[in-house]
Amino acid sequence: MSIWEYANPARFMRFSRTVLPWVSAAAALLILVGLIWGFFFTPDDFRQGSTVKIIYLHVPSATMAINIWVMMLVTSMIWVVRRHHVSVLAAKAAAPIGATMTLIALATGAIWGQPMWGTYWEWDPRLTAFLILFLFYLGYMALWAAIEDPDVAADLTSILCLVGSVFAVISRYAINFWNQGLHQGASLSLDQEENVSDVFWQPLVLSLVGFGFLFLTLVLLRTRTEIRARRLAALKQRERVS
Amino acid sequence: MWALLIRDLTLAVRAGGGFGLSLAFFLIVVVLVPFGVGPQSDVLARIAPGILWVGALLACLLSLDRVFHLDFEDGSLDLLATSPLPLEGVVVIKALAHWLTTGLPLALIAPALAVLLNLPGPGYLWLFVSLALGTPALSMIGAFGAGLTVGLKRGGLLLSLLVLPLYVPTLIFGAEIVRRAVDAQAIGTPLAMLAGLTLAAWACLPFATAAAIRINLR
Amino acid sequence: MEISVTDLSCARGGLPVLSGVSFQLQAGQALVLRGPNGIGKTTLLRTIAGLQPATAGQVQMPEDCVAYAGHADGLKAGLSVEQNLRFWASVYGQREISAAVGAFALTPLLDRLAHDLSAGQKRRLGLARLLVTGRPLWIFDEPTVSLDAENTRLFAEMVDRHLQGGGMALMATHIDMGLSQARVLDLTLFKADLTALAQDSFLDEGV
Amino acid sequence: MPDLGKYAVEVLSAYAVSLSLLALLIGTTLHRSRSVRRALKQVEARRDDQKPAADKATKDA
Repeated sequence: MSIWEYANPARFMRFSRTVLPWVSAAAALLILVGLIWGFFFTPDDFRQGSTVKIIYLHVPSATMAINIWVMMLVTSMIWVVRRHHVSVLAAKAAAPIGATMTLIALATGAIWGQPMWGTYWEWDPRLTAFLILFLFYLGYMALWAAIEDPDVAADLTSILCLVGSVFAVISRYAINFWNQGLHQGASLSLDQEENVSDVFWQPLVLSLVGFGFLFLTLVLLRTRTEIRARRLAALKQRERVS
Repeated sequence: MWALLIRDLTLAVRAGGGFGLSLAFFLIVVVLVPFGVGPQSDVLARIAPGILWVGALLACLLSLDRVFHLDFEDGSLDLLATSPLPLEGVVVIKALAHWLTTGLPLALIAPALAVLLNLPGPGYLWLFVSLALGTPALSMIGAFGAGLTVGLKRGGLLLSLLVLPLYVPTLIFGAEIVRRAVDAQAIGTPLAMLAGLTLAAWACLPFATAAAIRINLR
Repeated sequence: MEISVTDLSCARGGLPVLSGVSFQLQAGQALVLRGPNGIGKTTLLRTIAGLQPATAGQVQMPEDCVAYAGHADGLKAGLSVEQNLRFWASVYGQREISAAVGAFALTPLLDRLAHDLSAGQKRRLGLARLLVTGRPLWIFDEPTVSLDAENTRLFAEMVDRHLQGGGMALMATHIDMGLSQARVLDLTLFKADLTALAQDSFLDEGV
Repeated sequence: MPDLGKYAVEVLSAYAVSLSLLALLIGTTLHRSRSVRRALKQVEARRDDQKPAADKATKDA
């Protein structure tokens, strides 16, 4: 059986109904364990003190913020090439989740930045890049909201997603060029000397995977809603006409 | 093609074409900034490159919704889409007309407005060069946004929301050129990046824009 | 020169309006589409003109064949009548505009701005535009709106001359213009069946 | 409760902000899911009411 069969809305609805309970349970369990472990049972960092606990929110949300955009790019391109409605509706469903993740990453980054760098907001390249990413999410959602015909909206947002991705990458390099920044380097390196030791690492991985499952739960749920909304709109339109 | 360019330029400079509005807007932005930040000439000189670039960028944004929308409303866009001209070519001409009537005049008057902000001596030449090199990218990216929103009744605000994030790299490299010129640093890298950005935008975006317009016409 | 439309289906706003439309048009023939408002005349014309994709079926015609005249005339208010015509002529790679000027007695209006024309005069200019395209297939969407009896006659003459010269015309109109070579196609025969819900995958049961 | 030291405000506010944003996201997702499902049920019920009637009409004819 080919993966494309899930592009059939009815099949997708059946599939997502079976997996949703498992995925959502995994998300809840992993996030709870990861966050509780990280919050209550990890020592303070010798330089950063207790602020290191913010990492269990900051890093997973930032990772998701970028990966969700990539997922939207992929599903949008699948729509452009193969015209599977479920694919582009998944992109539409993912955008608000991505925007929220970006916002969480920004908020936790700013709160963390205050004690570490002495300021809430620093035009640090990574922070700035996330701000730009947030604007991209807003633009993408606004374009969806502004267009009435769902297929036209799907096509135009896909084009925006593709062009936006290219510009997001260019912006990332431009911002790096513009300001070198204060952020830590590879935060997840296994190299013990390069910070983030095992004690912090284990709950962080749990939290990361948990955020991944949370995204999966939400995106499945929201895609189901979008499919129902499409069916609802189609039925209503027919009622009006006939 | 030339006929389309000449028609667009003629319409832009005729009464009601909105030519000059962007220039006036640019002037007002530059005049307002000292009221906001105070009259100290050293402060103004420091921020002048950024203000001039941001002002030019906003002025450029102002006239973007006219690029395709007028032709969409009066049916010309339908007719152009069924004409022998490739729609990609129409996009290029439209963006070129926008640049000639907005970007180029902005680049030309920017050095004059720089006097108001006490831009240090070496900056003037590079302000003009960077704007002349960067505003074509602004026009083309803006035309892409205009193509995306051409079917919408009130697309103006959405257009700004879509286009402004795309302007980030152009703004960064453009303003950096002027800042480095003022500080007598090497400007080769940002200059090359800006030129590359402009070329890439003109090479790739006409296709995306034409695709967006075709979708909007159906 | 022949145009053939086979089993064409088209949709407006995601809703199928027409299905199974088939007809052929030879050089020198005209086809008039009839049907009540909302049946999908404009949608069909735009689909054949290539402005929107068909949901099924095919349109076969030589390349660069269509000149489309929709509800809007595509005139620029800030340009004169002559400038408007010359612009479209050069878009289609033509030089001569005298035939277009002559067909609708536009000579006295040549220097007038399109802004200052009446609705009927604008329409005349918009229709005369087709003469500078040099394209064989003319597609009209309600061409006689805001034309008086005299100008409707001029329009019919213009189309007749075009047909005699081996051209073709496809139009949606409610009035009978007495075109000699015109057939009529009643679109109510092709109204899409909305109860056939399964065509749209979102309307499958069990969603 | 672990001793958060001098950064208690920062850490707690970071958790508060993040968790409330997540709660907001989950809340709106569930809310919209429910309302769309309810609306769809209504429309489908209406359609099912009409359908047997229409079938009957065609049979009679």
